[in-house]
Amino acid sequence: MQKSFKLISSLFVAAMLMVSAMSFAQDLPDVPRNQTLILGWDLSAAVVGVTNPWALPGYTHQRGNAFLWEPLSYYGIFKSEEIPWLADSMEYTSDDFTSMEIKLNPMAKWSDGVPVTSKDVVFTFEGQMNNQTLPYHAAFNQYVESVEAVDDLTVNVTFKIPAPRFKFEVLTLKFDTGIPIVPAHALEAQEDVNAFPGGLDMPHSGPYNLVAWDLNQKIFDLREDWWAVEAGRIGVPEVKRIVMANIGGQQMDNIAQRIVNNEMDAALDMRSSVIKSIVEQNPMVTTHSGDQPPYGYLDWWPNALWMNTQLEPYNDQRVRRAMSLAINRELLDEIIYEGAGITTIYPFPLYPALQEFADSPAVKALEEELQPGLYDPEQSAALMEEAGFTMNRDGLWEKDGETVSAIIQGFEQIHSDIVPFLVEMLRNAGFDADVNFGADSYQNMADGVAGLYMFGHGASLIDPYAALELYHSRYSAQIGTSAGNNRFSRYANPEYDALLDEMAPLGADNPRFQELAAEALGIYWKEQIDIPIIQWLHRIPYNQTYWTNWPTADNPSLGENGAFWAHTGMLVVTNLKAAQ
Amino acid sequence: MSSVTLSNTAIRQPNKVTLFFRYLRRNPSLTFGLLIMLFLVIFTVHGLLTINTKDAYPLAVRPKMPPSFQYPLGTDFFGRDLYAAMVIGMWQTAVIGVFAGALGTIIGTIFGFISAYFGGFIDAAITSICQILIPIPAFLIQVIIAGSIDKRSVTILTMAWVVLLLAWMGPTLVIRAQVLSMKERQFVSVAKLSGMTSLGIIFKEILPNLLPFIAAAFIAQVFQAVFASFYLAIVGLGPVREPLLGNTIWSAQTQGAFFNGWWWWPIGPAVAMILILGSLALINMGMDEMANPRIRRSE
Amino acid sequence: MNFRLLSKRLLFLLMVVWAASTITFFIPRISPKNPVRERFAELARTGGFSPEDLEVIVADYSQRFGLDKPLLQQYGDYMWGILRFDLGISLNKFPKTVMQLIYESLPWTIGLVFITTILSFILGNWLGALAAWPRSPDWLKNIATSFVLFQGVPPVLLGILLIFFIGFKLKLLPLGGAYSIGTVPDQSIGFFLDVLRHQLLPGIALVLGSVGGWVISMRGMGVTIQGEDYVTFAEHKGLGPRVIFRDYYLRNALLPQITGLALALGNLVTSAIVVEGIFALPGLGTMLNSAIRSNDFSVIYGIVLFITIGIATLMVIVEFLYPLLDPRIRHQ
Amino acid sequence: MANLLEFKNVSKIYKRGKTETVALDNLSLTLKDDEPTILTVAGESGSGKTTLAMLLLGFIEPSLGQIYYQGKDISLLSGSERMSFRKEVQAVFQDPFAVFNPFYTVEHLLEVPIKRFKLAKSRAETRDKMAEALTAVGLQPDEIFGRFPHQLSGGQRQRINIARALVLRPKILVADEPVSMVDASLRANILETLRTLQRNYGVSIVYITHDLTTAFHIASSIMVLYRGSVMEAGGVEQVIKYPQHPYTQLLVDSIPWPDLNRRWGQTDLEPSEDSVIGQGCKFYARCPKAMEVCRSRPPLFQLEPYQTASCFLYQEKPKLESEQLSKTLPV
Repeated sequence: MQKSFKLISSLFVAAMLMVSAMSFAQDLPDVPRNQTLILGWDLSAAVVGVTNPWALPGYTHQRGNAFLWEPLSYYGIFKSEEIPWLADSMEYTSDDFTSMEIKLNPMAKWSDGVPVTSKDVVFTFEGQMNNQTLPYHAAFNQYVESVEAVDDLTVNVTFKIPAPRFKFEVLTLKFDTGIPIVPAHALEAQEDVNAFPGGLDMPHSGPYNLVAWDLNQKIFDLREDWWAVEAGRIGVPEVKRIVMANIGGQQMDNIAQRIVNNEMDAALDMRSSVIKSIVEQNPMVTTHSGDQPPYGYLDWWPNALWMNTQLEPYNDQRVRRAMSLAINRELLDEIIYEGAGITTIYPFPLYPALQEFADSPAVKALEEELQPGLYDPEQSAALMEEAGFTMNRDGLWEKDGETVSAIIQGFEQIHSDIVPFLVEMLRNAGFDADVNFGADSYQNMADGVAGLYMFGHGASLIDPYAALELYHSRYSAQIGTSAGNNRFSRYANPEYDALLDEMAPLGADNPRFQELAAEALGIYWKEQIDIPIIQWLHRIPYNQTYWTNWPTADNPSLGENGAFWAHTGMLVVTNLKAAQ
Repeated sequence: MSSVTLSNTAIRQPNKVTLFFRYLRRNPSLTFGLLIMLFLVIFTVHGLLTINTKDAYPLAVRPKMPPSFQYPLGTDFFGRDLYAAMVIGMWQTAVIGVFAGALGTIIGTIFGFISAYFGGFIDAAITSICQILIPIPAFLIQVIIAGSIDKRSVTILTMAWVVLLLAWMGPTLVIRAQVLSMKERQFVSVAKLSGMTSLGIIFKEILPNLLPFIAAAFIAQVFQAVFASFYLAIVGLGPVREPLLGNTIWSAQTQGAFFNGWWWWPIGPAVAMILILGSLALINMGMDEMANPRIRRSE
Repeated sequence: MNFRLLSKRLLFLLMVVWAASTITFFIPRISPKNPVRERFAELARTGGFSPEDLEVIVADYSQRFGLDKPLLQQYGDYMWGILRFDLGISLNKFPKTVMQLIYESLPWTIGLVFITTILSFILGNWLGALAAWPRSPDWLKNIATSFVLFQGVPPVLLGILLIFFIGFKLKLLPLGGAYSIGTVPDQSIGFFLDVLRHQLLPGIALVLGSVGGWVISMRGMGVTIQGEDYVTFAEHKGLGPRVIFRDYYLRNALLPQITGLALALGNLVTSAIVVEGIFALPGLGTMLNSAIRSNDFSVIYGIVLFITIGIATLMVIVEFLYPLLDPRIRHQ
Repeated sequence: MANLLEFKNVSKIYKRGKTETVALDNLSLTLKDDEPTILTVAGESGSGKTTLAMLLLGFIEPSLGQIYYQGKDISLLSGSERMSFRKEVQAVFQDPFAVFNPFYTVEHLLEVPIKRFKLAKSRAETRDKMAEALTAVGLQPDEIFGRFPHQLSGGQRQRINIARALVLRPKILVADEPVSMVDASLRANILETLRTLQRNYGVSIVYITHDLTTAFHIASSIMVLYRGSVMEAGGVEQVIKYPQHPYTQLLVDSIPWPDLNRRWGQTDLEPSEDSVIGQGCKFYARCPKAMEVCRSRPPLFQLEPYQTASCFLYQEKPKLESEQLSKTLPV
């Protein structure tokens, strides 16, 4: 037996040597716990060592890279304010939104000391225009005529067509959209910018350096020479070190337990069933809404039951409407969300500006008339009969011997609480519903091979255009080709297109824009292009044992959303105050 | 003369049922395993006759209720009666286990016989295929297969098929080895002399003697199949809506059942899973003793 | 050592690799999915690709990954790559190669799986031997036998319970992770113990779940050995029960068990894949799990293949080690 | 006078890799239809006697030569001919336990041939036939029916075994060491049963044994095999009382005769120096009387009308073609 113990210990030592021989080559300074921020996030699904924003498809801003990269501007959604960053200003220079002038902050510089200049902005923009792998290639291609560096700090952009939303949608970082500025001098040297991982040493403008990583954690240390402090954009960050710890694969249940045990200062957003217990079990943990429901803030991602309107029987408005009538939103609010009004009838999140739009008399009148949130099984059944369906012996609607294939494609991690209810509601109304949480569910949505998907509408933030534009017929691609970004309806309606085309060049404060938007929303409801179900809430637990000043309803900070993994995560982290 | 016959009858062995019970007394693990299995069968059959199938699916009853007289195992977050869910889940788990186990054993037995009886090239081919496939972890291949199937059509039976695909090599090798040793036994030669055909010898002479081995292989296969179905459910590759035991345990976990104090949610299906697998393991051990006369002797 | 046998075994190894890689290559290609499109479609969730662009990009990357070539040529390239230990590039984690990913996660899996296999081997065989040993007291036999029931407890389930009760309620051991958050890995004893502490709960879950199998087979083996003449002879020689147990009984019964070691490793890997996830251990299992969930096909094939080769190699090694342990067997 | 069974220059060679083992070497043998006899095939293990039995039963095919049954090559029998060959050439094996399928009660052994060869029309008739056969071998049917093999004694089992052969009314019975695993007290009984079979039912018996005493008691002729070749053959009295071949002498000398004056194992057998010889006498290596000439293969020499030996000690005697071997075997 002694022999075997020797064997075990030597094996163990061998394994240990392999572990430590990894990327922790250099010694790191000790940073005390009260200056360290610990964030729980899934690293297992990410390329943890990739820092180059153009390394695609491996790069993501969500696993801490947002601490490295900065935009021209951020947007504070809860204050409806632009937060100028690398750019001091970014203004349209013509009334028809066809040209723009960008003025950079003269203090801005990369981590290797090289200043951030208009050359970098031009490089970033032209890269997007020429490199089709980059995610905003399509937008640049559609709108941008040319980019020109006037001097070191000034860039002029000329648009092909009026682009009133280009500044906000593309050049401003908020939530998960927008582009950061990349260092021309670092990327120019690369033969293939898409295959260059970046690594620890890539020059960047953000406040932290990635100093070490393995699959268990990523460590970011504060850079003492961050330009933004000197430039007066922000105070000296108190968080000296960020440790992003891997919770990939762990269940919500276990992650909640780790937060209650003070292992982490914050983690991913929780399902509503769990967040309440976390707050109850550890009084130091708070949320966006403190210890009160709904425990979270409104994300930009209202979830709908998308339908592929090119596919039988979802091409029939009556079937779509019948399905909507089968959904009991009140019951969902009551069972899943403890009575908090989370369900929605809108395809966009009700942020201040959008709430205003929703409350406008024109929209209110439409809502009264069309009753988009109505639950009425009898009316649903009547519509199905009208559409030529008959109830079969299993209590399911049937036409030509086929039941309605209503398998909801969804994501287990975020939909495991609500989709089972939707399935059952649809089944109770006679639709042959089931659920697919498989790894293929997203492709089924994107390719349009399935009829029904549960997914978000990340689009509109300050005006309804982006959300309504999702249903423009230019995305009504043939089934089997990718529908692209959140455009799964494949809906086509010339009348609707005309409204949207007219809206496109108009600013949101134009009254005609508001009028057209209400009309388009009316078509959306009447045609039941999809079935809006719930607002999306981020219920992020914030542990105040070591860190306070989290962005909450009472403390909106710069107005950024509270997700440390979003593009604005850097603002969340740099505004934290040490509790001890 | 008649008295002699009488006394002979008297010393004759008691009937098979009595023998079986006597044997059980000497083999506690088999007895214990069979008792648990019997209990599970009665529980499931009784349940299937009394529950309303609809109660095993969401929105059927008031959610999040602890066990009570009305809901003996409580209800879950989704408003499923956990008793009904467990009954249906055990039934579905049994279907997968028995289907995959039985087919795997049958295929294995057939291949084992073919391989051992005909020998030569066929034998070499079958055994090397088995030996090559065995080091490939079945679960990983099942994951690949299950991931490649269009999940819109995944049902309990598809899941059973997926489990089955790599479940036949074990029995094949076991049965082959046994047939090879049986084939050399003299009663096979005698049967040949008595005019039996090859098929007759396989089915009437060799097969009956392999029954304990086949039964043991079957039990082992069912065990593997139940386990595999559980794991596939956990990695999200099963029929999600169905209240399979694995699905119920997993959905409890994703909704934070323990953490939220809904302890009754995962406990029922977990205990059921443990009882099913545990009883199979015990029966397997008991079968081992039955098939291995040397172990039997020592009891 | 015999070269013919060696080459035979190497051929076997090659056949296993061939079979595993062929299965992993062809099965996913039967389904109509295009992994590249899936990956980009998913990426498009946060970005702004237009549908037309997406198709162009998909075509471009399909070419980069060689997916536009005829199937047989792809198969040939794939096989040639395997021979050069090149398992391809990860789709999800581009530009990382699959081998890099495996190298990053392998140590954690080796640490966990090897140690638990060996621990459960020792514990299971010890208990199995005691269960069969006629002189061991009844209570000991019963305890040993009751471990068989643990076979019915899936390690994942056990893991969940251990996390909740030992980790969360009693706060005795960490709830997850490979080492304490924020620790910088080095080669100190402190770090070593920290890792050990984190491996304890998943280790227990895996050991308890797999120990029963060894108990069953060892018990069977032990009873068989008891009937052997040399054991009886040793008893008649008047050797003490301890000596007989250790030198005659355990040693002889243990030998055949060793052949099962490599295969048991395969079963344990299955459990480990799921258990690693529960405990957020960044090993091969977690890597595989995330690959499954993100349709990262090349990583899935790569890991499956890697594990298979590992197990097959171990089987061959065990076969060659066997005669060293058992003097009765000599390869001719 | 038709030949019931004829071996014509039969050899059986087993190949394993590059090594060839000659299990039976050019044997010719004839059994006559109308002269039921008991022929002993004697020899130590590896002498080829079991191979001979397997060939005879048609379980294996000869590598060289042919085996004829009632004038027909048994490898070319038609369906019905095969059935009658199967029925008429039977065997009793050595291990009286192994022949029983442990799954069934003992009557299964008798039932199967009756059914397969359609010897009875009804269940009752089947049972009668079984009872008759059991009685014929001296068993009480009532004591036997419904028992499992392990519940019977070795002698009982072996007699059931013989009864099985009897049911079929075979013409040839291969008895492969039928008494070697039976208690000594029962041996005589079983041998007697065999002899009765031969006399009363006209069955030719090929009695395979390594034990010359039992052979002496029941057989009329004997054939001594060594490593696949015939060493000596002839009338059983002649060969055992006056063995001529050194190997036979060795065998006979090893018999523990119940005669106190006779020393047991007297002959000293020192192996000669050349232990391997390819073409020569197979016994050369162990033969105390080995000569230079023995390096070539000795033919059979006719010593007496009913005795022949394959040994150069008798090279002045007339040669006997191997095909003529049966002539020296008395009926």
